[in-house]
Amino acid sequence: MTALEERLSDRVSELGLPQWAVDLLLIGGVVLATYALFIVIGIVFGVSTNLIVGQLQQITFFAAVYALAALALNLHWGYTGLFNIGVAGFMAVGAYTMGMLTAAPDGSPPGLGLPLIVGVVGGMIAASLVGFVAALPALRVRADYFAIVTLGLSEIIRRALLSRSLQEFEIAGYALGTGGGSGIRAPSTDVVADYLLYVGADRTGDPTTLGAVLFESAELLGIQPSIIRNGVYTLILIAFVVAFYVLLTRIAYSPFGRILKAIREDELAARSLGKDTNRTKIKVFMLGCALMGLAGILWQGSRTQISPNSFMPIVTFYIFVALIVGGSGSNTGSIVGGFAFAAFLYQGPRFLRTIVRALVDVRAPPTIYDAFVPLASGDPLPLLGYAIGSLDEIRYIFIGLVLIVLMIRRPDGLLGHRKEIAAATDLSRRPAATNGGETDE
Amino acid sequence: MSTGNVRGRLSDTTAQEMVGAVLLLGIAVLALDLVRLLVTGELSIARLGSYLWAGIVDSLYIGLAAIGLSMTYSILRFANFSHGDLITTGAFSGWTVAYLVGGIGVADLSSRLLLRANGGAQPGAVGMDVLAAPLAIVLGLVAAVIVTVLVALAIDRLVYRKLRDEDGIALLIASVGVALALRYLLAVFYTTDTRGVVAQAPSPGGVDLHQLTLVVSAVSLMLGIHLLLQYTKLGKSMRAMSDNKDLALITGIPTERVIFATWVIGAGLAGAAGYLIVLDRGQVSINLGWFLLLLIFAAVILGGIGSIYGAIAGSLVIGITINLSLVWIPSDMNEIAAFTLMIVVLIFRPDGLFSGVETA
Amino acid sequence: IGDGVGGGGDADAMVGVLQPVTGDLGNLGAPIRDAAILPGTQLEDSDFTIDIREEDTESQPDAGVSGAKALVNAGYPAITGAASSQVTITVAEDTLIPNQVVGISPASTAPTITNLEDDDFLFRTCPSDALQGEVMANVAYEERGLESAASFYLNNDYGQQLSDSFVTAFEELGGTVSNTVSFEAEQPSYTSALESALADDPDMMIVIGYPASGEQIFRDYYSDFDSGQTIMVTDGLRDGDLPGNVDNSMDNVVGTAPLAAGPEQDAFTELFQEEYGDDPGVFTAQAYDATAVNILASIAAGETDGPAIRDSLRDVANPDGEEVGPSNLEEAVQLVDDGESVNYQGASSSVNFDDNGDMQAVTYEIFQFGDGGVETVEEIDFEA
Amino acid sequence: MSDVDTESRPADGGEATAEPTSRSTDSSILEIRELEKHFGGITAVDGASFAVERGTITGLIGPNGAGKSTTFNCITGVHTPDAGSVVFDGDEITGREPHQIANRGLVRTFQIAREFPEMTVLENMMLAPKAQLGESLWRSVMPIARREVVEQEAVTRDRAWEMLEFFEIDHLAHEYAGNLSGGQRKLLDLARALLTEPEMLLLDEPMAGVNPSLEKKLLEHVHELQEQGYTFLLVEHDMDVIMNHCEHVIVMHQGSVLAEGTAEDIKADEAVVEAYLGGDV
Amino acid sequence: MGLLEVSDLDAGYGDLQILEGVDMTVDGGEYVTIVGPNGAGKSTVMKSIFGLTSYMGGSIEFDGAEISSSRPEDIIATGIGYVPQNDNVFASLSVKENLEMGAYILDDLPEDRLRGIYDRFPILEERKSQKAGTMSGGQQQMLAMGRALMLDPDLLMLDEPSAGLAPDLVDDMFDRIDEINDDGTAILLVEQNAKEALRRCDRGYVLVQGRNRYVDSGDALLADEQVRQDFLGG
Ligand SMILES: Nc1ncnc2c1ncn2[C@@H]1O[C@H](COP(=O)(O)OP(=O)(O)OP(=O)(O)O)[C@@H](O)[C@H]1O
Ligand SMILES: Nc1ncnc2c1ncn2[C@@H]1O[C@H](COP(=O)(O)OP(=O)(O)OP(=O)(O)O)[C@@H](O)[C@H]1O
Ligand SMILES: CC(C)C[C@H](N)C(=O)O
Ligand SMILES: [Mg+2]
Ligand SMILES: [Mg+2]
Repeated sequence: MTALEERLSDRVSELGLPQWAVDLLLIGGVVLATYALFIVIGIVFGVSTNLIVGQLQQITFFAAVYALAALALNLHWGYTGLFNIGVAGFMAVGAYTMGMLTAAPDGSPPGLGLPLIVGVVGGMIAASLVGFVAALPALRVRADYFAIVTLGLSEIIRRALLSRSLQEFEIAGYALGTGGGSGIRAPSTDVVADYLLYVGADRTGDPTTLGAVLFESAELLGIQPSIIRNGVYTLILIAFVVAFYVLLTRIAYSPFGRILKAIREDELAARSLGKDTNRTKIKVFMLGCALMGLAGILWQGSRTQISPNSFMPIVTFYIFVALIVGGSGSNTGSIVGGFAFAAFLYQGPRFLRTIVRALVDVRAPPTIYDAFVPLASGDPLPLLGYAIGSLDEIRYIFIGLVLIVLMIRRPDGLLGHRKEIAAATDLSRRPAATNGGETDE
Repeated sequence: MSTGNVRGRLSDTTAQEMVGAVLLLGIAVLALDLVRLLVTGELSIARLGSYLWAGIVDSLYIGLAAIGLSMTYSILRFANFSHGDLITTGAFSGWTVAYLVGGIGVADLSSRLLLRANGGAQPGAVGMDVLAAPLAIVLGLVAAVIVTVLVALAIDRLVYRKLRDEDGIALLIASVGVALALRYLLAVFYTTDTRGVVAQAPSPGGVDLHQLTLVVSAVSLMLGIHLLLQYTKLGKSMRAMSDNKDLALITGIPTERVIFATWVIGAGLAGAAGYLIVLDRGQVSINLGWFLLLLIFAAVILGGIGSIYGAIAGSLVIGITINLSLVWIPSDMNEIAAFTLMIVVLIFRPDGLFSGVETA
Repeated sequence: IGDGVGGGGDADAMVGVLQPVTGDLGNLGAPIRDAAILPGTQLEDSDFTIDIREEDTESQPDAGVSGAKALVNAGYPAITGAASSQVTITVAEDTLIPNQVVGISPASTAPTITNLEDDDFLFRTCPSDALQGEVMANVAYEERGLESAASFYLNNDYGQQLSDSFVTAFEELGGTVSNTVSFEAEQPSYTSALESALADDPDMMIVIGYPASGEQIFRDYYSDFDSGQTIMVTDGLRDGDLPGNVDNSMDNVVGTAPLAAGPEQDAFTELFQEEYGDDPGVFTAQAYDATAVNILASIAAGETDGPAIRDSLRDVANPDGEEVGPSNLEEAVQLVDDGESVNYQGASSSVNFDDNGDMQAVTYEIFQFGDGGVETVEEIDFEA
Repeated sequence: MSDVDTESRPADGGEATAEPTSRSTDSSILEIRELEKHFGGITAVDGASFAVERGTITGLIGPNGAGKSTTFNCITGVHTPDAGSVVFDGDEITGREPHQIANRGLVRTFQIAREFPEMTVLENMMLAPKAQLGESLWRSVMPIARREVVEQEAVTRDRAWEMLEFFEIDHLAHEYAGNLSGGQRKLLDLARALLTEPEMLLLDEPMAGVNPSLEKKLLEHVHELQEQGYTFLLVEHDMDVIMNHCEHVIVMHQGSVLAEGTAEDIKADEAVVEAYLGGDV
Repeated sequence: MGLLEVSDLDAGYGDLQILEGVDMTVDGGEYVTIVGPNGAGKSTVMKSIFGLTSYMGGSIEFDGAEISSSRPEDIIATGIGYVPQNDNVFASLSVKENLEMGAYILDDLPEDRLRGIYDRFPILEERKSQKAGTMSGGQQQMLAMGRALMLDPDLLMLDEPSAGLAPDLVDDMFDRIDEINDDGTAILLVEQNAKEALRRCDRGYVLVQGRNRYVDSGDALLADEQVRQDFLGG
C-alpha cells in the first residue's frame, strides 16, 4: 500500500505537471486502484453486482465524510498546529443546530421548522461561534493541554446534548430541544438527492429524466434504487470535498497560510514580526470549526435522526487516523487519507465479513473459548466464525495498530512529508535585475 | 504550537488572580448555600454525608489511577491516553484470577477463564465477596497489579521506547492507538458485554465491606508509594528526570531504569484501581477505564502534573465535585461540572491548583 | 440460511432480521433474534426458498441504521425489527419508509409508533405502552395501595413514553409522583441518579430500562438504597438472569410485560425448545409471528417488493380465511402460494393488524423474580 | 507626557517608509521612563529610564540578572510593565501587543535565533513584510481579489531575494531554516527583521555564542545599516563589541540605570567597574 | 598514553554524520581547549565522549579502557564530569538537591565533597535551598560546575561555561577553572571566548566542519596568523 502510493506519486511527479494536476492524478489513481481491488475481490468470490456497487458507494460516502473532516482538521492541526481533539463536538454543534432549526415545530422535541438551507448555514455559524468561545481561552494553553481542553469541551457538548435538562426548552416563545438521549428528528440533508431524482422531490412520485435514466440502468444491472439514491448524495458530498479542497488550498498558498505555518512553528517569533497571531488563530479556528460543523451536518444530517452518541470521542480519533494516514499538513493527503481510512479500515472489513458469511455458513460461537475448543479437534470453522463475529473489535485493534505503526515508522503519513510552500507565487523565480546565479544551491 | 510565551505573558497579568478570586467567591457562595439548605432542611445531613462519602470513594480510585498518569506524564512527557485501558486491563486480569481461584469446583473453566463471557457462573453462585472468598479476592488484586505492570512494560518496549525522542504529540497519538488496540484485544477475548462479577457486598453493621476494602487498599497503596518515593533515591531521580531528561542522563541517573520504575508504579496503581473499582461497582466492562480517563486527566491537571500529592488532592476535588454538585444540578450534568472546572483551571492556573506543593 | 451475497430475486421470500444481539438489550435480544429466524429454519426443507439475513443493532440507533441500510441495499423488502422503540423509529424513518421496505417490530412498544407517518410500512406484533402504563398504575395503586411513586427511566422513546403513560395513569388514580429521573444506558454507576430519584422516599419506584443497565441499577440500588419499597419493572427488564447477575433475590420487584397468549402459543414454545433447548423469553413469540407473517405476505404478494408485501400483510394476518399458525407453517405457505386466503393465528396473539399496524388484542402479565427465573403471577387481557 | 512628545517627535512624522535613509537623526527615537517589572517577589526592573538617539548604535550592558532582557521584553510587549512608560517615535506604546509594536517600526531579534524551522529561508523572509494584502483571509480566497495578492507576492519575493543577497545567504534560499547553522540563523533573523522595514532594531546578545569571524561580519552589516539610517539598541556582554562599536552605552544594575555615556566614560566610571567590569563577586 | 584518548572518531545524530575522524588527547592534569566556528562539532565531541550521540566508528579510551559503548552512568563512574552548554541545572530542584544529584551513582552522599564544593563556591551554600532555576546565569554555571565536581572527576568537560556571563564573571569563571585544574583535575574546555581560553590552556584544538584543523599549544595557536584571521576574528 505504502510502496504502491509512493511509486505512484513518484511516477506522477515525473510528468512535470502543475501541483494541482499531480494531486488530482494521485487522488484519482488511489481511488481507482482501490475500486479495482474491491471489484476484483467481489468478482472472485462471486458477489453480486448490487452488493459490490453498494459497497463502493458506502466506501465513497465515508471517504467523502472523513475527507471533509480531515481537511478541516488539517487547517487546525496540519497548518496552524492547533491540536484539536474535540472535532466530534464541533460536528455535533453543527448537526444539532441544523436539527433544531429545521425540525418540525410539533415534533418531539420541537424545532423551528425552518428551511434546510437555513439550518445548514445556521449550523455552520453555530459551530464557528462555539469555536470562537472555545478559542478565546483555549488558545492560551500548551499544545497537550489544548488537546485535553478540546476533548473536554467535546464531551461537555455531548453530555449537555444528552442531558434531560436541555431536552426541551423555550426561547422567546419558541419551543426547542435537543431531545436528550433520543436525539432529534429533522429533515435529512440527503433530500437534495431527491430533488435531482424525483419530480418535486416526491419519492413516491415520478422520477425526473435523470432519475429515470439512472433507475433504469440500475434495474438492468440489478442494483437497488436505494443505492442510486445514496450514490447521488455521495456525489454531492464529493462536490463539497472539492469545494473544501479549493478553499483550503487557496489558504495554504497565500500569505495568510504563511502566517498559519509561522504560528505552528514559533508563535512568539511571528508576533515579533508584527503578525497578529491571536486574531489569526481565532479566525482560522472559527473557520475550521465551521467546516467541521458542515461536515457533521452533511454526515449525521443525512440521517433523519441526530443522536448524541454519534459524536463520541472515537469519531475524532477516526478523523485523526484519516489525517495522519494521509500526512498532516497536506490537503491532498487529507483526501487520500480519508479515502484510505474509509476503504481499508472502516468499510473494507465489513465487505470481507459479508463475503465470508456468504461463503461459509458458520454461526459465531458465544465465546472465544468455545471457538478454541473445537480447534483442538481440528475444526477451525468456529474460530473463523468467532473472528468474523468479532470483526468490529478486530477492526478497532487494527486501527490502533495502524496509528502506532504510523507514528513509529511514518509519522509524516503515507504521502510522506509534503512541505507545501506557502506563497501565492512561484518562489523559485529570482528577480532578473540582481546578480543572480543559480536559483538552486 | 508554542504558546509558552503567551502563557508567560498571561502570568504577568492579574487575570489569574482575578479568576482565582471569582472561583473562590463562587465556592464561598456555594458553601453558604449549602449551609442554608442544611438549615432549612432541604438537604438532610445524611444525604450530604452520603454525597461526601461517595465523593471520597470516587476520589480514591480516581486518585490511584491519577498518580500513575501524573508520573508517566511528567517523566515520559506525554499525555498517555492508554492509561484508562491499563485500568481496564487490571480489572479483567485481576477478576479472571479471582474467578479462577474462587470458582474452583463451582463453575466451569470457560466461565471462569473468560469472566462469564457466556453468561454462566453468576457471581453469587461463585461466592465472589470478601468474606466468602478472601483468598481469591486478594490473589486477584495481586494479579491485577502484576499483569497490568507486565502489559505496560511490554507496551513501553514495543511502542513508547521507539518514540523516546519524539515530541509529546506523537506519543499522545501513539497512545491513542495503544488504547484502541489494548481495549479491543480485551474485547476479543472477553466480549464487549458488561457483566457483574462481584457478589453482593457483605455489610455487617451497615458497613459495606467491599467499599471498606477499596478504601483501605487505596489508602495503603498511596501511603506505600509515598514512603517509597520519600525514602529512596527513586523519588528524587524521578523529579530530576521530569525536570530535565538530558541532564539526568549526564548526571548518571539510569533513565531507562527510572522509566521502568515509573511504569511499574504507574501501571501497578492503575491495575489496582481497575480491580478495586470493580470490587465496589460490581460490574466489569471494556470501557471501564476509557470512560474514566477524562476525569483522571482532570484530577491530574487540577493537582499539577508531576506532583503525587497534587494528583491525590486533584482527585479529591473531582470526586467531591461530581458528587456534591448533585445538590444543585441534575445528575446527568455532574461530569460537565467536573470538566468545566478542569478547563477553567487549565486556563488560569496551567500548573495546577496545588502547584508549589512539594512532591516526594 | 440465507446467502447474503445474492442480489435477491431468486428467493420466494426475503426477510431481514434486525435485532439487538449485543449491547444493552443483548440478553433479551438474542432469544428474540433466535425466534425471528425460526420460521426460516422451519421452512428450510420445504419447496420454498426463504432468504433470511441477520443484522445486529447493538441496541443503538446508529448501528441499527447501518444494519438496515445493509439489508435494504441487499434488496430485502421486509424486515423483522427492530426491538428497542428508539431504534425502530429511527430505522423506519431513516431507511425503511424512504426505501419502501416493510418493518414489523416484535418488541417496540412506544405509543408514538402508532401514529408515525409511515405510509403504512411499519407494523408491530406487540402492544403499545399506552396500555402498559395503565396496567402498571392499576397494579400499584389499586392492587397494592401504593400512593407515591418515583419514575426512573431510560432516556429514549421507550422509557420516556412509558414513564409518561404511567405517570398520567397513576396521577389520574390519585397517586403522586415525586420524581421522574431519566438515565443513560450502560453508565458505570447510577448511584447519583438513584439518589435524586429516591430523594423523597416514595412508596414505590418504577424502573424502565434494559437488562445491561438494569443490572448496574439494581446493584447500586441494593448496595445503597434498599429500604424495602416496591420496585416495579417493565418488559425491558424481564430477564430471568437478572437476580443472579445482580446477586440479589430481588423479592421487592414486581413487573409487567406483554404476554404471549396467542392461539398457537404452545406450538411455538415446543418449536423453540426443540431448536434451542431453552424456554422462549419476552417478545420471542412476537418475533416469530413477525417473521412468519412477513414470509406469508411475501409469498402472497408474489414478488419481493416492499409495497406489495405491505398490501398483502393484512390479507394473510387478519380474519377471513383458513386459520394457520406456527404448527402448520409449511402448509400455510403452500396455501398462500396457491392463492388461498389465510388468517394467521400467532404464538403471541391472533395477530390482527389495525389501520395503524398495531395489534388489536393483547394480554399482559404481572411477573416476579423467583428461583427458576421469571414467574407469571397474573394475566390481564385487553381488547382495544 | 506632552514634553516627551515634543521632544521625540521626529521631523518627518515618523511614518514607516521604504526609504530608511530619509530619517532624521537628531532626536531620541525611544524613550523609557521609570519602567518597573516584578515577578512575584523579584523585582526585575526597578525604575529604569533611558533614551536612545535616532540613528545610533546604543549598547545596553549590565551584570547577569540586571534586568536587561526583561527591559527588552517590556519594550516589545512580551511583558506588560507594572509601571512606567515606553515612548517610541512619539507614540506611547506601553503595554501594547508585540505585533502592534513591531508594526509600529520597533522590531527585535532574539538571543537564541527563532527561525521557522519547517519553512524555507525564503518563506521565512516572505513572512516579514508588513501589511501584506494576502494576510487577509478573504483576499486570499476570493477569486478576483486574489489577483492583487499574487501581484504583490511577486514584489515581496523580489525584495526577499535582495535582502538575502545583502546578507550573502541567498544560496540557502530554498533550504529549510531548521537546517541552518547557528550563525546562519542569526543572519536570517536579522535579515528577516529588516524586511519588516523597521525604524529601530533591538538585538538581544546578537554575538553570544557566535564565532569571532562571523561576529565581525555581522558587525559590518550593522554599521552599514546604521549608515542607511537604522537605529540599534543591543544587549551584549562582549566588551570589545560595546567599546568599539557603540556610540552610546547604558549600564543597568539591579533593575535601574547605573550609568550612561560614551564607551570611554563608562570604562572610566568607577561604579560600573565595581558592578560589572571587574572587581570580585 | 593520555588520560583521554579519542582517535579517528566518527559520530553524529541519527544518520547524520557530524564528526569525521576526530583525534583528541587529554593527559592527566592537562588543560585542553577546543575552539572553532559555530556548528563545527565542538559540543558534539563532548556529547560523543559521553555516549549521547550516534557512534559511527573510531575509539574513545579513558584511563586505558574503551568507553565508546558505555552508558552515561558508567562513564561518570570512570571519572569524567561534564557540564553541558545550556540547560545545565535541574531548574525545579534546590541547589543542594542539584549537588546531590551529582553524586547519584554513589550510595551515600559524600559529605566531605559537598563541603569542598561549598568552600569553593560559597554562594552555593548560601543559597542551598533556593530553586536552581531562579538563580542568575552566573550562579547557575557555578552550580553546574559544582555538580560535576561532586564525584571528584579526573577529567572535567566544560561546554562554553562563559557564554552569556557578564565580563567580571567571565574572568572569575576562568579563574575557577584554573583553580580546579591546579588541584589536579584535567580540563577539556570548549569556548567561543577563544582568545582567553587559548591564553590559559596547555593545548588547543581547532575544529572545523567536524574535522581536526590545528593542534598546538595555546600560545602557538594564538600566535598563528592564519588561526587569528580565520577563527579568532583577527
Ligand atoms: N519570567 C520570570 N519569572 C520570574 N523571574 C524572572 C522572570 N524573568 C526574569 N526574571 C528575573 O528577573 C531578573 C532579571 O532578569 P533578566 O533576564 O532581565 O536579566 P538580564 O539582565 O537579561 O541578565 P542576563 O545578562 O543574565 O541575561 C532576574 O533575577 C531573573 O531571575
Ligand atoms: N540533536 C541534534 N540533531 C541533529 N543535528 C544536530 C544536533 N545537535 C547538533 N546538530 C548539528 O551538528 C552540528 C554540530 O553541532 P555542535 O553543537 O557540535 O556545534 P558546536 O561546534 O558546538 O557549535 P556552537 O559553537 O554553535 O555551539 C551542527 O551542524 C548542528 O546543526
Ligand atoms: C425489547 C423490548 C424490551 C423493547 C422495548 N419494549 C422498547 O420498546 O424499547
Ligand atoms: Mg538576558
Ligand atoms: Mg556547542
